[in-house]
Formats: sequence, C-alpha cells, structure tokens
Amino acid sequence: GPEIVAGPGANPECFAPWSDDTTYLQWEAKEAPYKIAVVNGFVGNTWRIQMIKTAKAFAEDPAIKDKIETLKVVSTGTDAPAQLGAIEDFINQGFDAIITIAVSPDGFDRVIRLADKNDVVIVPFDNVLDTDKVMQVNEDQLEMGRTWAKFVLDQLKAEGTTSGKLLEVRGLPGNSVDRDRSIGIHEVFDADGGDWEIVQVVGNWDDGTAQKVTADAIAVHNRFDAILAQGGTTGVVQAMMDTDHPMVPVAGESENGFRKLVAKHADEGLKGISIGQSPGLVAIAIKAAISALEGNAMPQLISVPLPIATYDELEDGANYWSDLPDNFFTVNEFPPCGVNISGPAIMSQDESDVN
Amino acid sequence: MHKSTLMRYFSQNLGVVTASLLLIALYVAYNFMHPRGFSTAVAVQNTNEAAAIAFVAMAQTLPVLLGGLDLSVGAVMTLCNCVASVLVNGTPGEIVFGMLATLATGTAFGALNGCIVVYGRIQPIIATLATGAIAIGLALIVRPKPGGDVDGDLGWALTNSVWDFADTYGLADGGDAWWLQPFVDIPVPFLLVVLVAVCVWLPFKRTVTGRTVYAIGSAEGAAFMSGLPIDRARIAAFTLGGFFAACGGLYLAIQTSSGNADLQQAGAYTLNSIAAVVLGGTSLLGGVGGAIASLIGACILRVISFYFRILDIDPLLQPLIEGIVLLVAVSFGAIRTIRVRNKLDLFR
Amino acid sequence: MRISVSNENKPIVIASFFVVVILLAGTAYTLSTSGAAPLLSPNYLLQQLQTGSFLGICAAGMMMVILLGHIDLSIPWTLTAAAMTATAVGGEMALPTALAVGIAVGALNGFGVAFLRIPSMIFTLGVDTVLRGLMVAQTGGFAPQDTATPLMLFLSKERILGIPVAIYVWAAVSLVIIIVLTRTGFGRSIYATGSSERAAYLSGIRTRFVTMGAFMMSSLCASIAGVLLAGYSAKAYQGMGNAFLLPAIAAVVLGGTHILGGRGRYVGTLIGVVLIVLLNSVLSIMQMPEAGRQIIYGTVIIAMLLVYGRNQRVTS
Amino acid sequence: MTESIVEYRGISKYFAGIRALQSVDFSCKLGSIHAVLGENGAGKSTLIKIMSGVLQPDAGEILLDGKPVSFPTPQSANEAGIVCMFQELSLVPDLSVAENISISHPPRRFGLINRREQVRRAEELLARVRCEDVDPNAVVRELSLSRRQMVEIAKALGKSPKVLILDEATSALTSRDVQTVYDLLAELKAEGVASLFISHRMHEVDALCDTLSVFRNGQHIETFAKGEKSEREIVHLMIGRDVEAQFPPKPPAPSLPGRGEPLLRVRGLSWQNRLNGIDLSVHGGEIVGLGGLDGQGQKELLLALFGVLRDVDGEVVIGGKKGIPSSPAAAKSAETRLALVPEDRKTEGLMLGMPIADNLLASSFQRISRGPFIDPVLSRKTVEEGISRLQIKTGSASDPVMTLSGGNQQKVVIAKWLMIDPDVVLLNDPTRGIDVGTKQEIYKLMRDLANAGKAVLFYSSDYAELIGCCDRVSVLYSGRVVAEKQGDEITEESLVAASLNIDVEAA
Ligand SMILES: Nc1ncnc2c1ncn2[C@@H]1O[C@H](COP(=O)(O)OP(=O)(O)OP(=O)(O)O)[C@@H](O)[C@H]1O
Ligand SMILES: Nc1ncnc2c1ncn2[C@@H]1O[C@H](COP(=O)(O)OP(=O)(O)OP(=O)(O)O)[C@@H](O)[C@H]1O
Ligand SMILES: [Mg+2]
Ligand SMILES: [Mg+2]
Repeated sequence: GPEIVAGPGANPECFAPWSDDTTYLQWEAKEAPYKIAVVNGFVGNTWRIQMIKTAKAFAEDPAIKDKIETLKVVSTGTDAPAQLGAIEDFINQGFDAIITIAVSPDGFDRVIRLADKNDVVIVPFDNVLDTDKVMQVNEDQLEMGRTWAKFVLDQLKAEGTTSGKLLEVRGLPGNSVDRDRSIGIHEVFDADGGDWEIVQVVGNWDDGTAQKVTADAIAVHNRFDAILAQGGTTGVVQAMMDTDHPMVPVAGESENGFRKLVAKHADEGLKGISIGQSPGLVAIAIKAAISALEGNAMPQLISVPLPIATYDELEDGANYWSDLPDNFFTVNEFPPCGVNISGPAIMSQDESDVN
Repeated sequence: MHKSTLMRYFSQNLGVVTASLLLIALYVAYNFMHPRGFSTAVAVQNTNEAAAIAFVAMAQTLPVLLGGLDLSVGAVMTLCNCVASVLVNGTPGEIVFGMLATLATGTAFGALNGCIVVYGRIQPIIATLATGAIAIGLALIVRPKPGGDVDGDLGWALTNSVWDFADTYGLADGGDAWWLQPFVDIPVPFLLVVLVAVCVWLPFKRTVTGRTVYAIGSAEGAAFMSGLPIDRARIAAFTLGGFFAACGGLYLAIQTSSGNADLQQAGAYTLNSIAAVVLGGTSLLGGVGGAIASLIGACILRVISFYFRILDIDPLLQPLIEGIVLLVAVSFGAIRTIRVRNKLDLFR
Repeated sequence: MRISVSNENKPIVIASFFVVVILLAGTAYTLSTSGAAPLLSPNYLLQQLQTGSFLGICAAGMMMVILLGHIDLSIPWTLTAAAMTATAVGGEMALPTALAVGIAVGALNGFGVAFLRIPSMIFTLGVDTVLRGLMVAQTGGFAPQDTATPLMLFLSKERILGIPVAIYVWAAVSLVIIIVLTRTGFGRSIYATGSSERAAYLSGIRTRFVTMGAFMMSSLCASIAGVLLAGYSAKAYQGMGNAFLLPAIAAVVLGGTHILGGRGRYVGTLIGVVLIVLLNSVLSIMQMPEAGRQIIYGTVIIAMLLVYGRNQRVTS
Repeated sequence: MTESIVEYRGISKYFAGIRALQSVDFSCKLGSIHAVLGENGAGKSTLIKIMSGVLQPDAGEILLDGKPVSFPTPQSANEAGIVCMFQELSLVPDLSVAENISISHPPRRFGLINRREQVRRAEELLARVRCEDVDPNAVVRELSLSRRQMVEIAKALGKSPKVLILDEATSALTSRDVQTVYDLLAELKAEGVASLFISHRMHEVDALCDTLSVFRNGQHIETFAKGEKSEREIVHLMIGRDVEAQFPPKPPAPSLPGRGEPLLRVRGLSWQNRLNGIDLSVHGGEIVGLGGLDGQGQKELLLALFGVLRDVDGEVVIGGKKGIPSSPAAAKSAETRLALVPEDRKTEGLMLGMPIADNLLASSFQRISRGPFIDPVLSRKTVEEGISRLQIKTGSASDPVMTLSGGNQQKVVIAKWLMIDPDVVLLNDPTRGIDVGTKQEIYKLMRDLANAGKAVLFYSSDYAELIGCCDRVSVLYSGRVVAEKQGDEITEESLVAASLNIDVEAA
C-alpha cells in the first residue's frame, strides 16, 4: 500500500490538494508502461459516453501514450457487486491502476485492501468514496453550490431583490454529489439573512425530469425570483420559456444547450452561470494514476478547479458551440494539466459530421 | 417401455442440463483466458460478484414456479441491504441479531406479498409492482443516503476463502488445521449459496408445500381439486422468496459494508433475476424448473460480463454486445419451438 | 359491437372516483398551505394533460400487448431510440424515421414473441438492452444531432384553440385504438388471442400476426411518445424513456385491463393515466420526499385493486 | 341394504341467481354403485362438488354416517373418505405419475417426501388398475387422455375411499379400460365402498350400476333400483319428454362409383410415427366415421388435415385443391372451407371468458367486415342466426361463454364453424360429455349437413354413435386404415374386431 508522506506533491498546478490538511500518498515507483483500467458504472447518458470517449482519446495523447501499455474500459451498470468484482478482477489480472466512478460511496474497503496488497493504485473520481485511504479526483461540489448561490444572490441584489422565492432543482436523491451541492447552496442563503424561501424539486440531473418538475413548480408557485439547478438545466430553462415565466437568473450545469440559451436570452434577463462537472475529470484521474505509479507523492484528494462561465463570458466556439447538439458537456479542457480535449473534438470525429 | 432413469432425467430437465453445460464451458474458457485463471483469487472474486444475484434469482424462482412473477425481489433485497447496513455491527451478539433481523425483514415482506396475492387475490406481477415501490420507500427511510458500517471483520471473513474465514476468527488453528486443508481454497460466498440452496431449497422442494408450489404453477385447478394446501403453498413460496432476497441483501451489505437504497439497482436486480430464471430453464408459465437452475442461470449472466474484462472490446459497444448476447441466449428457447411438430404444443 | 359487462366497467367507475378524490385532496392541501387552488385551474390541468399525453400514448400501446397477455418492457428505449434517430436524421424525414424505428422494433418484438415463442417478459427486455446499446454506440460513434425539428416542437408545444397539440395527438391515438379494438377483426382477434391463444388459433385466427400487430402498435405508440417528448424537451437524449415503463403498466392495470390478457377497455386505460398523472403532480406539489412518494404510489395501486374486487379463485 | 353413508337434506345451491340445485334430498349407501343421471346442467357436477368440498351449499345439510358435517375444502372431504374423480381431471401435468398418485399424502421419511417409496406405491396402484405399461416416473403431460384417466383412478384408489365418485371420469376410456373399471368397481363394492357414477353413456350405467338417480333442472326427480325402469322411461325422466329414434335415418347407400370426385381425398398420409400412410375419401353428402381404439391416430389425422401438424407427408385433395392447408386459417379459407370441431371444447374450442357473440364470430371476422371494419348490423344478425339455428340456450349473447352448460358450449363451437359455411366438417368426438337430448340434436345436425352436400368426417370413442350415424366407417389401427365398412357391415362386432386388427373373415 501507499505511504503517507509530507507534501508538496508533484505537479501542484494540476494536482492541487483539496485543502491545507490534505495528506499525501506515495506508492513505490513502477516501470512504465502501465496497464490501466477504467471501471465505469452506468453508461446510458451523454456525460458517461463523453467521459469514456475522453478516456480513450486521452490515452492516445502523445504526452502519455508511451506510458500506457493497455487501457481497458468497462461499464458495469448500477450494480455494486459487479463494479467491485470488475475492480477486483483487474487487480487479479495484474493491472497497475484502476480508475473508477463509484456506484456507491461506500463498500470499497475490500477492494482497497486487495489493491494495497497488490500495489495497485485505485483512483475514484466524480462520485468519490467516503474514505481517505485512496487517492481521489474531484471538483469541489460544496464550493460549486456556494458559487451558484453567490452568483444568484449577487444578481438579485443588483436588481434590488433582497428576499423572495427560489427554486432549487436537485439531482439524484441519495447521491453524495447532490447532497454536497445542496448544502453549499443553502449555506450561502442561510448566511445571507434575507428572507429566502427555497422550493425544492427533484430533477434527477436529467433534462426531461427537470423540465417537468420545473413546469409543475411554476404552475403551482407562479413565479420564482431565481432558479438553481444541479443538472438538466437545459430542460429547466425550456420549462421557463414554455410557461412564459419571466427570464430570471439561473444557476446551472455546463450543458451546451444551457449555455446556448443563456447566450441567446441573457439580454432578456436570463443571467446565467454555468459550472460543470466535466467528463474530462477522467483524464486528470488517469494522469494522476500515472504520476502515482511513477513514484511521485500525490495529494490524497485532488481538487480540480471549477470551470465557471457566467453569461457575460460566453463565447461561441470557445466555451459553447451554437451549431452543435445541446447534449454534450462543454467544459473539458484543463490547461494546467495538459488536458486539451474539447467537447466538440470528442463528440464528433470531424466537424462536417455535424450538420 | 420405461426409459432409463438417466435418460428420463435428461429429457425432463433439458433446460438445466443445457444451462449447466453452457456455464461450465463459459467458465472454463474464461479461466483459460484469464492471466491468473484457475486460482483461488479469481474464484473468490467471481463468487463474490455472483452471490447476491444468485440469491435474488433463487428468490424469483418461487413466484415463477407458481406461474407468476415477483417484481419486488430487487426492492426487497435493497430494503434488507439497508436494514443490514444499520444493524449488522457491534458485538458478536449484536451482529448475529442484526443478521437475523435482516433475514426476518425480507421473510416478513415476502409473507406480506404472499398474503396480498392470496387474500387480496391480485395477480402477483401487479401486486409486487406495488409492494416493490413500498419496499423501496421503506429502504429510503431506513437509509436516506448510501452508507453504513457493517462489521469489517465479518465482511473480510465472508468474502474470501475458507482459510481467511478461519484466520479472521482464529478457528481451526487460524485455518491451518489439517482437517481443514482440503477446503481452505473454497470461496466462502460459494459455500453460503450452496448452503442455503441445500439446506433450505432442496428440503422445501420435498415437502407437500413445495410440491404444491409446482402443482399450482402447472395446473392450479387440479391442485385445488387434489386437496393440496393452495393458500399455504402460495404464501410459503412468497415468504421463502423473501427469505432468499433477504439473503441477497444481507450478503450485499456484508460485501459492500454499506447499504444503498438505489432504485435503479433494485430494478436491475429484478430484471436480471428474471433473465437468470429463464436462462436456467425454468418456465415462466410455472410448474417446471427450480432454484438450483436459476442459480446456474445467474452465474451464466455474470460469467458473460466477465468476458468484457479480458477481451478487448470497444467500451461503447459493450452494452450493445451484452444486449445481443442476452437476446441470443434466451432465443435458444426457440429451438424447442422449431422442433415442435404439433403446433398445438406451442400454446401451453 | 361489444356490449360491456358491468364487471368491466367497475374499475373505470372506481378509478374515476379516485381521480376526483385526488383532485379534492390536492386542492384541500394547496388551499390550506398557500390559499390557492392551482390544481383546479384549467391551465394547470391542461399542462398536466400535456405532459401526461406522453405517458398516455405509451400506455395505449402497452394496453394492446397486455390484452394479449404479454408485456412490452422495451418501451423505454424504443421511445428513446425513435426520438434520437429522428432528431439525428432531422428535417422532413424526422417523423417518418421515428415511426419506422417504432415499427421495426415492434416487428422484432413480435417476431421473437410470436414466432420464436420466447416469453415476452424476457424477449422485450433483451430488445430494450440491445436498443440501449445501439444508442450508446450511436452517441459515441456519430455525435448525432439532437435538436427537435420544428414539426416536433409544434406537435408537443403549440396550442390550438388554447389546447396543447400534444393532447390532440393523444386523442387521435386514442380514437384509433378504440376503433381498432372495438370495430375491427384485428381488435377482436387481440381479445380472442389474449383470452385463449389455442382456441383462437384453432378458430382460424392468425394469432402470430395478431401478436406481431399488437407489438408493432405498442412500439409505434412508444415512438410517437418519443417524438412528442423530444419536441417537448426541444431535444432527444439518452434515457428519456426510463420514466414511462412502470407507470404505463400501472395505468393499464388500474384501468381494469386484466394483466393476463383478454379483458379490458380502453377508456379504463385513459382514466388510469389521468389518475397516475394527477397523483404524481399532487405528490410533487406536496413536496413529498421520494420515500413517501414510493410508499403512497404502491399503496394506492394495491388499495385500488382491492377495491376493484378480487379475482375469482381458481377451482377447476 | 346397508345404511346410507352420505345423506343430503334439502341442499340448495345458487350461482349468481341461477339455481343449480334446489332442496335436494339424496343419499347413497355403502356397497352400492349408484348412477347419477341427468342432462347437461341438471346439477350432477354441482351435487358431487358439494359432496367433495369444492363448493359449499347455500342451504341444507350433509350427513356423513348420520352425523352432520361440512367440507370446506377437498382436503377435508378426502379425510372423511370421500374421494372424487372430477370431470375435468385433477392431475398436475408437470408432475410425474408417481407424484400425482400420492400428491396430497406422500410417503415420508424424516418429514420429507420419500421418492422411492412413492414410486413403489405408484407401481402397486397402477398394477391394480392394470396399467403396468405406465411409467411411474413419466410426466403426466406425456400421457394420452385415456391413460391419464386411468392414473386418476389409481390416484383415487390410493386414498382408500369410503365413497368414490366418478364424474364422467370414463368418457375417454377404451373398452378394455372400461372393463378394468367395471371390475374394480365391483371389487370395491364387495369391500363395501359406495360409488357414485356419472356418465352420459347409458350402456355403461346399465352394465355397472345397481341404483339410479335422475336429476333434472337442479332437482332430484327419482331414485330406483336397476331394472325397475326401461331405458326409454329413464330418458323420459331425464329430459322430460320422449325421445323417438336415437339417430336420424340414413339415406340409402348410394353406389360408390359414379359419384365423381370426393370432397376430401387423402392418400398415404404420414406424420411422425403416428400416421403411417392413411388412405381415405369423403364425398359430399356422406358421413364417414373414424373408428378404432383410442390413440390410433384419429385425432392426429384430423389435426393434420386442418393444418395443425408440421411435416405431414402424403397427398391430400380438398374440394379439388391439392395440398395440406398450412394452418387453420388457411384451412378455413374460401378455397378449402374446412372446419374442425376440436377435442377439448374448453381449451381448444372456446375463449371461455369472452362473450358468446365473440366466440361465435371468431372464425368469421372477414365475413362480417367491410374492409377492415366490422359491420355491427351484420355481426348482430349473424350471431342471432347462429344462436337460433342451433337453439343455443343463452340469456344474452354478451354473457361470457363459460356461463353456458357443456352442451350449449359445444353448440357454440359447432355454430361458430357453421358460420363459415364449410364444405368439409371434421368432428373430434363432439358428443363427449353431452347429454342424450343434445346428442340427438348434434346427430341430426350432422345428417342435415351431409344432406346439404357437405362432407363430414367424424371421430367418436363411442361405437354406438359410429354405427348409428355413419354411412361409412374407416377403422384405424396404429396410424393406418385397417378396415373400411359401409352400410350393414357396420356392426359392433365388425368394428371391435377391426379395432383390434383381427380379420373376422379369416378367423
Ligand atoms: N360456477 C358456476 N357459476 C355459475 N353457475 C353454475 C356454476 N356451476 C354450476 N352452475 C349452474 O349450475 C347448473 C348445474 O351445473 P352442473 O355442472 O352441476 O351440471 P351437470 O349436471 O354436471 O352437467 P353436465 O352433464 O354438463 O356435466 C348449470 O346449468 C349452471 O347454470
Ligand atoms: N363463471 C361462471 N358464471 C356462470 N356460470 C358458470 C360459470 N362457470 C361455470 N358455469 C356454469 O357451471 C356449469 C358447470 O361447469 P362445468 O365446468 O362443470 O361445465 P359442464 O356443464 O359440466 O360442462 P361439460 O359438460 O363440458 O363438463 C356450467 O354448465 C356452466 O353453466
Ligand atoms: Mg358435470
Ligand atoms: Mg358437464
């Protein structure tokens, strides 16, 4: 298993520690090239597909191509034993590192124990584990919630609104990401002291569901002063427009569709902020795994900066694409890490492919 | 003339026999292709992965034998998983109590299903669609967020080989006793599944109640006229199904040391359990088949997914291939259709 | 032609009664908490029916299959696949493409169930998985266009005479189904086949084609729902059909269709859909947490089936 | 005579207002074989279902050995020594013969079923009913109907009954098995067992029973000892009127040559090992019977002609069209116009839960449709015609067909096929379980069809019917036609001899 060492770690611009008390882990160095596996859970949505394609594409990147002997990607579905089994199987097969999006934030004790026994580096990202025994990569979900809330608060204050009714569209119930983002949002509004009523609906991070629950909420409550959506934001805005709800500030994810709508309607009051959980995180996780295998000291929890774009920063062709589908996630590049795979480059082999 | 016993067994159990052969072929080939094939580590990993679905497939078998379907098995398993994640920790006494309470929860829920079906006289498929929702609701109340701390030693002991089990609890000289040697390499989850199958299912099948379950699925009217205890058998079948689902949930909790009231996972388990039952050769019309067959069916499902890890298949094509393999596997049932010479035999 | 037996109408009457109860309970709740009664406003109801039309159309198709004593588990991804291919093709051909996908999937399902005689429960499950795999591969390989065409937008969002077009579409589908079920030999053959396939076959009914036809209608309905849903969301996306399977089955059964086939009236299915849509929206107005929602959902289904009267005990 | 073992006092039973039994007083005595007679729907099955715990009476009481009892379930009746063989068999098709025979009280060891002992027991009981050829380990589904009935009898014996009830339990038995049953019942009688015997075959009742009870319209009409009344009187009691000739008169046998092409000609028909080169022809205007022991290929022949079997070899010409229809739908098409009244009306002839009207129309949707749409006026007219033509006794055409009595259900099946105006009518034992009155109507109908120029091919397990109805009889033995009799040659002896494949002339 890894040793706990003192920082700083390698390449701190890219592998930024989560906080000051983040510990550092160090594995014994191994000879390149490495065998790396990505064990995904569920596969039936665009985000996951984009993530898988990013992983494949990143492995072909000249900077790391030589360090990877094989990159294997499997999707196990939402079944925890299948995911744990796949990880264990790769350990048995002698893989060096395993990147994973955990189906459940717990239950990895056994595979972590096995991985440590076999000196395998496990790197959970996106849906991370409630443990400090492995190196993990994520964006700060709490911070994301706070940023959304601060932005909305600022917009409202600028209009002179200091109290009112807000709509919060939450994600998958029970998920830790959903929980953290929501906590972040409420923290800020509670601290503000204004009289804010927050109506919560469950949108499952899915456009259709989010659209339906938003439409229902608008029908019942008539008017909200702002909307904070964890995902399915395109659907949320769509519902606003369908119900002729006045354009109000919206905080949301990084779907291309949402950014397109914000760019188009910002003047009418759709002041939006778009922060995304990027499918590109997988690339950073792979990079972190390689760095760890090379024997570098690594932060136990790596914080990837939030890719924020507010309505006044949107630029067609740079951080959104007006001629491309709604459904892919815009933010995918992390320059400090040398990860430069843009959404459109991933999701379409060539530009002519898309209209 | 009377056929020989063996011939008769084969002809009457064609489904199970084919499934077993298929499983053996698939599994042996997998081990040959695996860099560490035919080793305890691989066997432990494989059986761990298959245990929960095997239990759930056994749970699904009973309602199917009755000629119905239980759409709540996945949900009941999830509920038990959540209950176990809360209760199975602390002193050895508390742990044992937690395990019993978990099994009792599933068994009770199964009995509830049975009572609704029998006394409410609602079709099982639709009754369990509803009770499944209730089970998930309860699971969410028990465990609103995934997590839990199931006893770690227990988790380690039950998810490894017999040697590790003995080692963890200091039994049989820490696993080194001479009499244990022939067994040290057997994975514990394998033993657990076999134990439940042999000690619960096989005796059940050989009681009048168990036979009544088959009789109901085959011809309910005839069963009633023959003076068989119909209601008791129905309730017993659902109860036993609940017990098997609870075994699955308990094992899942021990394996993942946590509980997760995940709706999608519950749904996936239910659907996979049906697929496993069919692959094992149990007829969805009822009356033919058994839990052992479903167990084999569940293993086939799992082994198929093992192959994605050793073959080089484009990850984005994996779901497609998985679907096609499933479709083709169940389409083997069509061979019977093609062989039928009297078309009336098709409408059973 | 078919003269309804009073037993068949009982579930319909009871379900209608429940619809009223739900409306009143929901209104009582909103009146007591916010002093308004949005549930009774025509606009809110129309909007609920507009989103309910997707479920309604899926349930209409599902009913054909359930009348045969089968079930179609491939609805979620049939819907999704139809919508995704339609938007990918785009333009004039979008709608015909969606319908063609529906018909093709239905033909495949029907072939597996009627000709290969694989239990529908498992064959359609397999088809669903295959379709999901295809859509994953398609999204990953070809970066399909996903924006809804203007026609799709019109069909699900516009209003004519103040009523959403989606509701007209639902009404049209319903009308077609009612006519098929009551006034055509095909429809009567569905009932006959569902009641006893053996007897229907020996009566010279081509039961295999009847089965194929019913599955094709089911998938066709799913694809229409997919088109509407894509129009409503302005785009097609993975997993858009996931929310429709179990509610569609529940709606059909709550409407009094027998899950083992042979019996049921379409009006019942309509009311079943309305019931489920209203129940869902009342629960979400109450901001009921997921746990409570699931429990209430299950309890309502069981309670209603108990009220409908229990099945005959089998004694011979 | 001995004491009555079971006694009914004022038993009544209603079904949704329909009277099935009305204040019935009835008793049966130990050591007697007691026949229960009555037309379809007279209440016989209801009577014995109450006795055996399947149904509960609405009024009245049952005395067993003089003590009032009630049987809430078949199990409780069994425990009291009342064992019933139901009209619809109570065997479980997917369990083995041995399991079926000891189904409710299997031999056990350590609380679990002892399979070896179970097989031994089955062998013993099968030997008692002279069915050593039945493998106790065979699944019941694999057995023919007649074998199943014998297994059912073995199963009943295994419960050591004090009262044994046979509700049309012998309807599919061949003469050899019937003889076995006779012997058995005589044996049981000697042991003091009371037997209740329900059958629509008068000659069986005559040969077997010592006491007869007649039911009509849910009422017990009369009980008397055998020989007190003539058959004619008994039939009068049953149906409330006199029955003239049992069979309609046959037309004089025309000479075969010079009648032109037969409507149905079969040459060298073979299928699996069940049909081994059948030659047969049926002309318009004649009724041809299929004779022979049960299971010699008669049913397969009818199914093959109707397009139900796959891989049938041989040459078939139907109404000038060559070839075997590929399915029932093709068989009934305008070109061949074949109709089949199947063996088991409940599962093969009717959609039991559907309205009578829909059942009547099930074969003729095309005929009553304009384009794809059913013409409501035409369909109503067609249904009314069908009901009145066969005098089906129904309340409303929209009632489920399962509310009809057996005979009327059978009429629905026949009426359904008459609607397509068939040229060739195949009948598979159409009078099984049908009462005397209805049987007559069916015989008359067959003759009318023949007189209208149709060809009728008719299988029956009852020799009397073949003799009374048919212009010609082809006797099948192991999938071949071994004899063809016509006119006066059709006698019981000649048919029996041919069935056993004995050459009478040579003997
Ligand atoms: N389950 C039932 N539901 C409604 N009516 C019934 C039911 N069982 C019997 N009946 C009524 O009782 C009458 C007597 O039926 P029963 O079966 O006893 O006649 P049966 O004498 O056995 O006739 P068969 O000779 O056809 O066997 C029937 O005509 C029918 O109207
Ligand atoms: N659901 C029902 N509703 C009304 N009447 C019924 C119903 N089910 C059965 N019956 C009546 O019960 C009687 C007895 O049923 P059973 O199944 O014994 O038929 P049966 O008349 O004896 O026919 P068969 O001569 O073919 O044996 C039938 O004659 C029928 O009239
Ligand atoms: Mg009867
Ligand atoms: Mg009868």
